[in-house]
Amino acid sequence: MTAPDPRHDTLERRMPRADPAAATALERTWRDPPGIIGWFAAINHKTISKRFMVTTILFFLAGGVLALLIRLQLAQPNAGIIGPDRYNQIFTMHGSTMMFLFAVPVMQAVATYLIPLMIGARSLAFPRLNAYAYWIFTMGGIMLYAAFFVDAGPDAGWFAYVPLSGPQYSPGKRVDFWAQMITFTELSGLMEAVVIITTILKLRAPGMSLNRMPLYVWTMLVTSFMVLFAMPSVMLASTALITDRLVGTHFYNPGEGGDALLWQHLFWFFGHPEVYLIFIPPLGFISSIVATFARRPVVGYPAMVLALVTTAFLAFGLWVHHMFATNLPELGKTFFTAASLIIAVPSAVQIFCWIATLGSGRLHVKTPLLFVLAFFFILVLGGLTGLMLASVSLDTQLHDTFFVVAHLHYVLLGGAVFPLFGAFYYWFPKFTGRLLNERLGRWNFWLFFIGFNVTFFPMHLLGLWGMPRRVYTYPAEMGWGDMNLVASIGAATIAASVLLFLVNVARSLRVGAVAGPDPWGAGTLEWSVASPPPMGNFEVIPVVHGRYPLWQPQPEPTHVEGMSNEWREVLVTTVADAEPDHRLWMPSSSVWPFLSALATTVLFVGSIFTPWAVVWAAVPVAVATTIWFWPRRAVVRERVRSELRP
Amino acid sequence: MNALEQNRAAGKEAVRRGAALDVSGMPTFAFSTRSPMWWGTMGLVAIESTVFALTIMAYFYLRSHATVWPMSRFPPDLLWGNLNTAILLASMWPNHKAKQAAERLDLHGVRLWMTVCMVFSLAFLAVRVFEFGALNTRWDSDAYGSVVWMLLGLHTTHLVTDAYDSLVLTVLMFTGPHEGKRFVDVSENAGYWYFVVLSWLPIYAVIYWGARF
Amino acid sequence: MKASVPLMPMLTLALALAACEREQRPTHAPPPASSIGNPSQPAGAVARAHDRYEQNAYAVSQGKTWYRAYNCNGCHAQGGGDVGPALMDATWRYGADPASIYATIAYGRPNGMPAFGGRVPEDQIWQLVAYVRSLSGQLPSSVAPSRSDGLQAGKPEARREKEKIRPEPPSNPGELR
Amino acid sequence: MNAAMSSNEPAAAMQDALRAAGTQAQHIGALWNGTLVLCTLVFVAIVVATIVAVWRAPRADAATRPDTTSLEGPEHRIWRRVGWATGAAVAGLLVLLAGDVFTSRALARLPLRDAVNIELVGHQWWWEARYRDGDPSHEFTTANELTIPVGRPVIVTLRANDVIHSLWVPSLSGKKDLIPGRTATLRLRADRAGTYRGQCAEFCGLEHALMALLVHAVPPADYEAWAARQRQPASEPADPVARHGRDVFLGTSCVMCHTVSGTPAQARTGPDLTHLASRQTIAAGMFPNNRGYLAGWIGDPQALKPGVNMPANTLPPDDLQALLAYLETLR
Repeated sequence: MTAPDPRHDTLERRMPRADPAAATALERTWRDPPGIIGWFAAINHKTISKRFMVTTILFFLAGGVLALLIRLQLAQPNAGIIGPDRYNQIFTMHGSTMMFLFAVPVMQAVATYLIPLMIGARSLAFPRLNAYAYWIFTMGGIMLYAAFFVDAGPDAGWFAYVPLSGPQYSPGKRVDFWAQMITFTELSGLMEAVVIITTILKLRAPGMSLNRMPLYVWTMLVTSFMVLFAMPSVMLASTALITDRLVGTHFYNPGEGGDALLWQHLFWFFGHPEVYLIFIPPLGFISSIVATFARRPVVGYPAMVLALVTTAFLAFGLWVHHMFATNLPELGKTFFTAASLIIAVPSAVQIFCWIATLGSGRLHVKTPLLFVLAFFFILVLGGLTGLMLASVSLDTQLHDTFFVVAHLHYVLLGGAVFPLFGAFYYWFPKFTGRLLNERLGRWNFWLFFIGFNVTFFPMHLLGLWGMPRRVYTYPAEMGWGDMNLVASIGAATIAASVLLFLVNVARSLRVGAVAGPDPWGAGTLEWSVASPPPMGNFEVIPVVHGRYPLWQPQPEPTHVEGMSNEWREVLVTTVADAEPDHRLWMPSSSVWPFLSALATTVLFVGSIFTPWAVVWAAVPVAVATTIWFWPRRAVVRERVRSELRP
Repeated sequence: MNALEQNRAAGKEAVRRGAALDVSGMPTFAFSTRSPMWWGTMGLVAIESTVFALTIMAYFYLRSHATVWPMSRFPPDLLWGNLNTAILLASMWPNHKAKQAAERLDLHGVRLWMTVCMVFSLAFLAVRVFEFGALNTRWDSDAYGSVVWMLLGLHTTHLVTDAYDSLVLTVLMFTGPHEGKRFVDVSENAGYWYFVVLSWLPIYAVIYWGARF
Repeated sequence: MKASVPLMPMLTLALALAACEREQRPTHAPPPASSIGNPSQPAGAVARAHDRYEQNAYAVSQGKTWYRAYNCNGCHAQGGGDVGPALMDATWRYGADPASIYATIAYGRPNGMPAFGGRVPEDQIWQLVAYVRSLSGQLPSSVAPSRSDGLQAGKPEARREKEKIRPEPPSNPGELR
Repeated sequence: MNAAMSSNEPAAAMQDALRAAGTQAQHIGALWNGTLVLCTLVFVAIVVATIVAVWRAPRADAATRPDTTSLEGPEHRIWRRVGWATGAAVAGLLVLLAGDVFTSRALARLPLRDAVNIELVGHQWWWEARYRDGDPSHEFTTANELTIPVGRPVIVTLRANDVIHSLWVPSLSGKKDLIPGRTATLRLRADRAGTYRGQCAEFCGLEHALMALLVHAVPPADYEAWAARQRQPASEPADPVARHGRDVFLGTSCVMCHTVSGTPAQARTGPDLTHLASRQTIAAGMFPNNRGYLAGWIGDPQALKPGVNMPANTLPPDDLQALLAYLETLR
């Protein structure tokens, strides 16, 4: 336990605290009811977010085990460990789990915890909708894994190209479960995006104008706007696939006017922004971690924000680079080559700004910074292989080979999972009040870094030597055996490192060093409250005067007064300059979001078996959501007494 | 007039008291872009507009591949489509009155106009049933039939959900419990209704006229 | 409430087993027990046909593939009947149960139905039997094949109503159908 | 006649994008080398910059006072450096773009005079090839192995019969998808004689991994001889055992799916076996074409390629041996 840091008490004095009586009243108001029913009725953003994070990490571990099975089967040529049918299910489940059940949701889960704390708000804008989105996500994941355990797991790849995933070549319900899992996760993702956008734009603490928002909050705002316009594409595509399979529509039936490429266009119009949905939030993690551990603000705030916005727009313009091997016109493809190259510029700007920040700062080298530094090695390598894949002619050799498997893991793990681990090490003290062990952290990092490169760098060579993607085995005389063995050993190393992370978490929860409000001496608002934060986050809502409030002098006024402690009240502020606009009561904890999610699950799963499920299951959904909305007479009578009209 | 001026005009603003900003005098609900509900509704509108736009693009994508369009040779009959468009456009009038009444916090006005809106929603839901019959194609006849049914089906889902939302709100306006925030819900529901009506116009053009040119 | 507590896991287990059965890809077909051309089919074969093929979506869809590959549609069209009798209606001259249909395919019938016994392996004949029964809606919609790519020939098998089987007396052999 | 006659283990056919044996693969290989050099330089530059930045910066701890001078005034010196680095990045991207445009143009300019036309149809898990040169009498069909003349361009017309496949012979050219409902063409030319292996590169179901094809690039004279040979129907088996084998072929399930031109077997569900013995491999380029593998494959194909559409055949041993003898006469 480090000696209590003298500087902390100066921090305390500057951030005014409410008197203990008000603090306990606030805690009681924002706390969820106890007991089993209370557990299901919880809507506090931190409770839901912690469950969300744990659920997505469990899916990450499940996806990891599937990856180990894949590497086990591919370690040696002609291995008979896993048959083709089982293997197709395993690699499809690995891809679908990692992309839909882990990568995008975990970023939203972390965001729903951090954003209210970083912008000085006591809650998310629509807490019940946030709870509903979590339950829908979890039930979708459970449905997919239930299908997988009864041998009905999807087996057409994580992007399920038609006609293989169509009604004729995928008999049974396997692809239906996959398409319905898309409906679950996208519905959840879209709702979380609406919650995050509204929270960021309307609930910022007074004084936190747009140019004073932390860069992480900017990344989540940009990501959420991308979600609004990207995810509908895959929802339309998967709905069309389910109607093709169940009621006989012909969207993808070439014989009756449909087209196989319509699926690829719709899927990849979502697919490429999707990988940026996974990549942009970690840019926010890196900005936060680099600023704190370089002991100085990130270089070029406006340049960083503009780079985020540019990346978001360009991400919608390059989906056809996934379809360079099809018979689309060559000139069109060259346009997408150019678009795929240009999108490297905003990312380059951000990387250069971070390097400049590190160079001109004083470095406090701890595990979070190590994970971020790994980004500069792995993501940059992955980005450059991406530029190779951007060229049409090169892509005809590299597309759908193990070169692409290497590229996507370099950008996804290097660009998202490494910074995510860094973020866990950085914000774990804020979530739990205890620091993760530094020595275990270093072991975890180095094992992960070395294991990662040993696993995925050889795959570049395998791709060039002609090994295609998604093969359950390969002949011995192709000479791919050695590199595959090396990759499999690397995969085991990654597994060891993730196990070490779990050990570190389990150990630190019990005996980790007590963190206190600000163990890293960081600059943003979440470090001005206790760890773990009280249920209402801020005993008094702060007034913000700068980008790094804890690092800058705090002029008058310092905080907001006059908010009720008996009601869950938030201060709604204007969009641009966050000036106080009006007070708003947040809804009470309720079981109905959970029950509505249950009813929606019955509707979705039922509609796999009969189209009429959409009709008769809509009734319980309507009933549940109506009760969820319906105000309680007693509560309203209380609130009306202190109501002030605009 | 932005939120600040409105508050200042109404004498309800944050008052500086020493180092603190006292907001106890500020209103507890607000209309239009000042309310988070507006932003939530706009998020929903953005999502659904994207779904509609992509379905329309899929319509023209499939049409560009087809030798004969519509493949079943008969475009939809215009009668029910035109009638429904008229009803939908007309339904914007009671909606607008309900929105104004809500923003005047006039409970009686809201009850009246929301009831009128419900009558309109019954009308266009009924007509919509006939529209499906007049499409002259089945969803499983060919790609044309599939995409036309998907377009009409998606919009119908929005009609049904919006009609049900408005019904729940109307009933709540009669039975109570009443509080100021409910008027914001009426105002936002009207805003969403505008979207459902206005989004019908391009879909109407595509379904009924896309097959005639 | 208490009595139904053990019911729930039993129900989900039963559902899971049904799903398990329906979704398997039995790629390694068991070597056919009876030798080809054995006229009397043991009862066991019928039972085995029912659960191994008629509850497995992959087997029925393979049956659909053979229905086209072995040119059954040459005489029976897509089940509507042409030179050969219709297979999607309720009238069955030689019996509608799996064993009878197996015998029809394996040993042929008068008036033009060839014997495929020696030429089509037994496993594939059982798959054809399952598919032929799905033509008249006998199979549950979750197992029967849905639409196929290519030009549409009537409703997909999964969406056909189940016909009530009426045995049709064989017309006098002399009359040329 | 040519390498196809030997029935030993197929020489490890080349399937390697880095060892080009055709002009198309060569152009792409050149672009690959240039891109690799440029990207490696950029990668090393960024990693070195990061290491130097981290190495040079003084150390600190959580209590160190953060330096917020950058919040007061602009940092021109750092911004200029970032600007220059971004400029260099944009320049690098333009070079890559130029490289791609020139390579694409070179690929498009492959001279197509007197090209060999092959129509390749993708099936679930094997390739059907139809050689066409305009004169219908010259057409012939083969499967899973293409023989092409060295030095002459080849135009492969790609169609799919069921799901999306992708023809990829890395030593000769980039890949192209075979999409149901669409027709694509792939233009390539082999510049060196040899056997080049390709594989389906778009996931197409249970046996996507075992859907390979061989391309034999042979001198033009050998190609003409081979083509003439392929146009002949199957020869009449002289040996009585082979003739019995043919009766077994026509009597049991082989005739239901396979074609042997010159015999009543004309089904097109499975590959064309008229000249099976002239091929080096069986089961879509996966197993050597010798008596042992052929017997194992006919007996129980599911054991070698689970999920394949060929059924198991329980033939009495003498029928099986007769059938194998017959198949070996199908030169």
